[in-house]
Amino acid sequence: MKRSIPLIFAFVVGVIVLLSEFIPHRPFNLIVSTLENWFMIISGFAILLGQISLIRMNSYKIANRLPDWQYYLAGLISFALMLSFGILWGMQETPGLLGTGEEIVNKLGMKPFDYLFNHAYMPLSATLFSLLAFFIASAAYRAFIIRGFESNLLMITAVIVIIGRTSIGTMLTGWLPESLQFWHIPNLADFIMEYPNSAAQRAILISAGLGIVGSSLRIILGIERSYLGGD
Amino acid sequence: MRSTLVFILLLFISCLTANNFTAIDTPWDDGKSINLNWKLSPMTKTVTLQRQIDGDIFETIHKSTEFQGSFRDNGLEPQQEYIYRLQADFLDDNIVLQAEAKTKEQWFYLHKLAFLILLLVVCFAIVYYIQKAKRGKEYYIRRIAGLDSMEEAIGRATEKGRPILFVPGISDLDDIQTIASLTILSHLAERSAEYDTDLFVPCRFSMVLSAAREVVKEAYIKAGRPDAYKADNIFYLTDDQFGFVAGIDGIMLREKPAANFFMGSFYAESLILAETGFSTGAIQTAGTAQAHQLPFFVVSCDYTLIGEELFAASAYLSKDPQQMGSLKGHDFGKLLVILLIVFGVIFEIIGISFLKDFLSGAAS
Amino acid sequence: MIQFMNILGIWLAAFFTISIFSFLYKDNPFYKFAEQVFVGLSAAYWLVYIIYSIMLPNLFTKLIQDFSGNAILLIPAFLGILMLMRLHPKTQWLSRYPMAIMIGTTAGISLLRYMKSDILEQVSATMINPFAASSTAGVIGNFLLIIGTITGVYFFYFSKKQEGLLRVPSKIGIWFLMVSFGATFGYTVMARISLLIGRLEFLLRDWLHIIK
Amino acid sequence: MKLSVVAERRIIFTILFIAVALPLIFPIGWTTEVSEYTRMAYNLIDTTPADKVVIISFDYDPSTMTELQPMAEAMIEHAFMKNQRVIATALWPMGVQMAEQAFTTVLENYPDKKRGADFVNLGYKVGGMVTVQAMGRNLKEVFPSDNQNILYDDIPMLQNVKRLKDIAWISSLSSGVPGIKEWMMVARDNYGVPVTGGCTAISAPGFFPYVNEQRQLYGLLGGLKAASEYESLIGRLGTATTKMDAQSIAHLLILVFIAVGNVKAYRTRGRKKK
Repeated sequence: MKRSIPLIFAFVVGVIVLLSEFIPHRPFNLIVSTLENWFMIISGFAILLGQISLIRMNSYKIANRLPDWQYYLAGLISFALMLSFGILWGMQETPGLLGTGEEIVNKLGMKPFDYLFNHAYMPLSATLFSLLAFFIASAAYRAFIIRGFESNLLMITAVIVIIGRTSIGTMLTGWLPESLQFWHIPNLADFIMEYPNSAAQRAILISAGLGIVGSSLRIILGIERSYLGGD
Repeated sequence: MRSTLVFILLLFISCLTANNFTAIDTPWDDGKSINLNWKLSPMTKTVTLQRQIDGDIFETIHKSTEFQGSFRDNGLEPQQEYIYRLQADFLDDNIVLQAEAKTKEQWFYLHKLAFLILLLVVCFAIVYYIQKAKRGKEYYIRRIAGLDSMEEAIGRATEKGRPILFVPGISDLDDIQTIASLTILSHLAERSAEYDTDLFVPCRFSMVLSAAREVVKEAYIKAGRPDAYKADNIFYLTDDQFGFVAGIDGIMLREKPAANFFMGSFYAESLILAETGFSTGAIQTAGTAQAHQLPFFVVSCDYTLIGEELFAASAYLSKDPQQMGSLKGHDFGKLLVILLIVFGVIFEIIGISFLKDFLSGAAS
Repeated sequence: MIQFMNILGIWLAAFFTISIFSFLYKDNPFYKFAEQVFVGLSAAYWLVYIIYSIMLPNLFTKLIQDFSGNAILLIPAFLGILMLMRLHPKTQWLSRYPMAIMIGTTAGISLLRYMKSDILEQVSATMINPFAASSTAGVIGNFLLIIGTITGVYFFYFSKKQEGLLRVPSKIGIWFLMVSFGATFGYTVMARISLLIGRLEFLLRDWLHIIK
Repeated sequence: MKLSVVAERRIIFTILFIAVALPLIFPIGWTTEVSEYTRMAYNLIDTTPADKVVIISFDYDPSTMTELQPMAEAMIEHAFMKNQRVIATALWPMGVQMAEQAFTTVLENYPDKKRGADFVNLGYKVGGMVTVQAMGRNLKEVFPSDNQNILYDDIPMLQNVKRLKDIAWISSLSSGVPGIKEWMMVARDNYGVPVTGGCTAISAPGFFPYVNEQRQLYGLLGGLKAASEYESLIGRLGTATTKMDAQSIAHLLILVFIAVGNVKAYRTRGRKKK
């Protein structure tokens, strides 16, 4: 029971989606659009799930004074702050429980939620990703070493593209005559991107696509059921 | 005889010059559009198409300056009569023509035929091979380079008395890569139980956590070492992507595992993990079908399972008939794809584009 | 007041930016603090957005305005609540019903879309007449495209021993993959540097006013 | 001189930091060439007639706005130049804010463009591909109202827009999943609406196969360079152009790192042989 009914659900839903792709006649369209609408609502709840487990995890760490609990407290406070700002006064043009909070907007210049977003969330998220610039530099430094044929291929294309995607490439080989334009580095980089790169990406897409088709099919047919988790 | 011919000719000419306006239900669709075609005298200046709303009220839906053309009126209701009016201004005159049609829903989108055929062929192949595998047919899977490292990595960890780290990606159980990753974990856990080496598995989602514990526990039992199984070595970190990565970084710096395995779905964090792992001197094996992240793993890990190799590895290690059969089915699909491309290219070169048109018919 | 809050905001942003950068030297309390604040803020941000852009307009507002007309929406709402049952180990199995519906829908749609966009369309896009290009480079490129795609797909062919002659296409396939990885790497350098530029621009312009 | 791995990394990090900062303070003014794919996207927008309704989808968040925001601003400005009407949507929650910021910036130069008549922000919807599919059937179902809570039917520019087919082109500015791929798979492959867009440089190579003869994607803007190319095409002096100098220097520096790394590896190997 605990497993067979969900499997039937997945099967029925999957088959309806498949059929409706090819059948223009009612009621398939209607069923699928209803299904899609439901999907949106259920995933709304599913996202809630992550937030709840985050709160639980943090409170557990704080309550038991696990190492670094102070930081988790800070996390929890920022969560509560942002959430209550959002619920009380809404964001941007959307009003919240207490209306649009014009008084506060007059003082802050924007809603408190947007204030936190612009001055805390945004810089944090952008900076976290920008750390990768440094990691990529150090990875290039230590990994792009002349070794075997295959790794050299990788390194040479990387170098061509790195040069070709900037103004330096334009300057470096801009003097080449019309007949040798192919070897102009930005052109060469575009050529690599357009042909060999596309070919390899296409091969990955096709084979991984087949893998996904296969596993989706197994899920619909109920052969693959590990997503239901252990008992 | 001759008079008949003259008659046909006259009819033909009159057809050419007569003003003609038709409305026909679009074939093979969901009954929400009607095709309007008109052919007027070449003297036409402007053409206005209108649809009846009620009685004498008409709504303009399209304007054109061409004397011959067609227009598809979309967004209609199925199984309804629609009345259309065409107003044409000539140089010195104007006319109004009327046409009507009923929208009909059909039972098949004809332009998707190629799509359907390919879909059925591939799906049947997969199901066929799965069935065959279940009945005991054994399929060969070629050696996958990245897997050889596994023994080496475990051996080295045992030698140094340091643990192994396994990260099952950052997606939930609904991602097929996570499932493939857990199959690989099962194999790894069995070996590490045999060698009596600690195995750490940090998880990002609660469902992945429970599944991973299950898998590892079973593997330890299978290896005959249920006593060595430590549930706490498989733990939940946090749902947040960067929080999760920072947590793993911490483990790598503190515990200094001798071997790191990153298998599953990875995003921007791939490079952070691999670079931090390198700085601790671990042997690193990665595997993902996430094409964007592959270069970073290839560059900074010792071994990488590329794209579908991850799925193949999971079938290879588990010898599970449904996975083996499915993989054989995918291979059939690849062969089909290669053949289609070869034939398609040959046809294109000799100037026959039937195959390509048929396949891409779904796009129009 | 507005002016003060604005300056305060910029200092706040600068503090967080530098805290995160400090991780490059080594893990430290500032980084840990900033990171946890980030985790908290982003979770709250998502939650607030879900409330305002899905839960309210697509579910609750509809139910409040016209309950009987939208009563069918109670089904997904109920399934959504079942989803939350996952939080407790004892009731976890209840979440399988909504999970199954979601995964069934996703599987159906992915099957169709991947089959079409990543297989059918890619195959027909590779069916080109290589000689039709306007330049020699184009002809060479077209050949590379066809050969690369075929050998690349062949590289992923698992159920056959790749020995002798059969090894050749697979070898060529991996070369194409390597070229592609190199190209992607090179391209990514650009992406990551862009982000860094964005942050430095903020520090130098908005915070320190060194540049205009 | 022998440095530890950690010390070596810190040196690399510091140099990179300085190398990116310097050109920002002292701009150089190098120029770039417009690539084929950028021009393709430009042409699609440029040849669409006035008064058509178009969608720009903001499928990114602040972390990638350095690259994608200039594209968004340039595309909105281009559409406004051509008197097209712009619908902003978002498959990422933070995209809504990005859209508002982009409109605010562009409106400074186009003060007569009115919300509701020339542009509208329909806000964020969860669900990715499934949601786009639903938009293909009925936009109003998915977006009962815009982000200011004005009902769909009360928005003048949406009067004749019922589903995706009524849209002249769609541009997805995308930094991951869901994003341009979902739009392409559904809006283009299923409903036949031309889809173009921009993405971060990291994901661009993965999308190039879709810029094919079938025009699954109508061109593609990949990263900051393409953004600066687009800016130069519409004659806008935007932020992307000024940042390209720093980009070029950083690339040069990474090449130097690779060279130094190789010299070092060569020496170590030589020492081992001895």
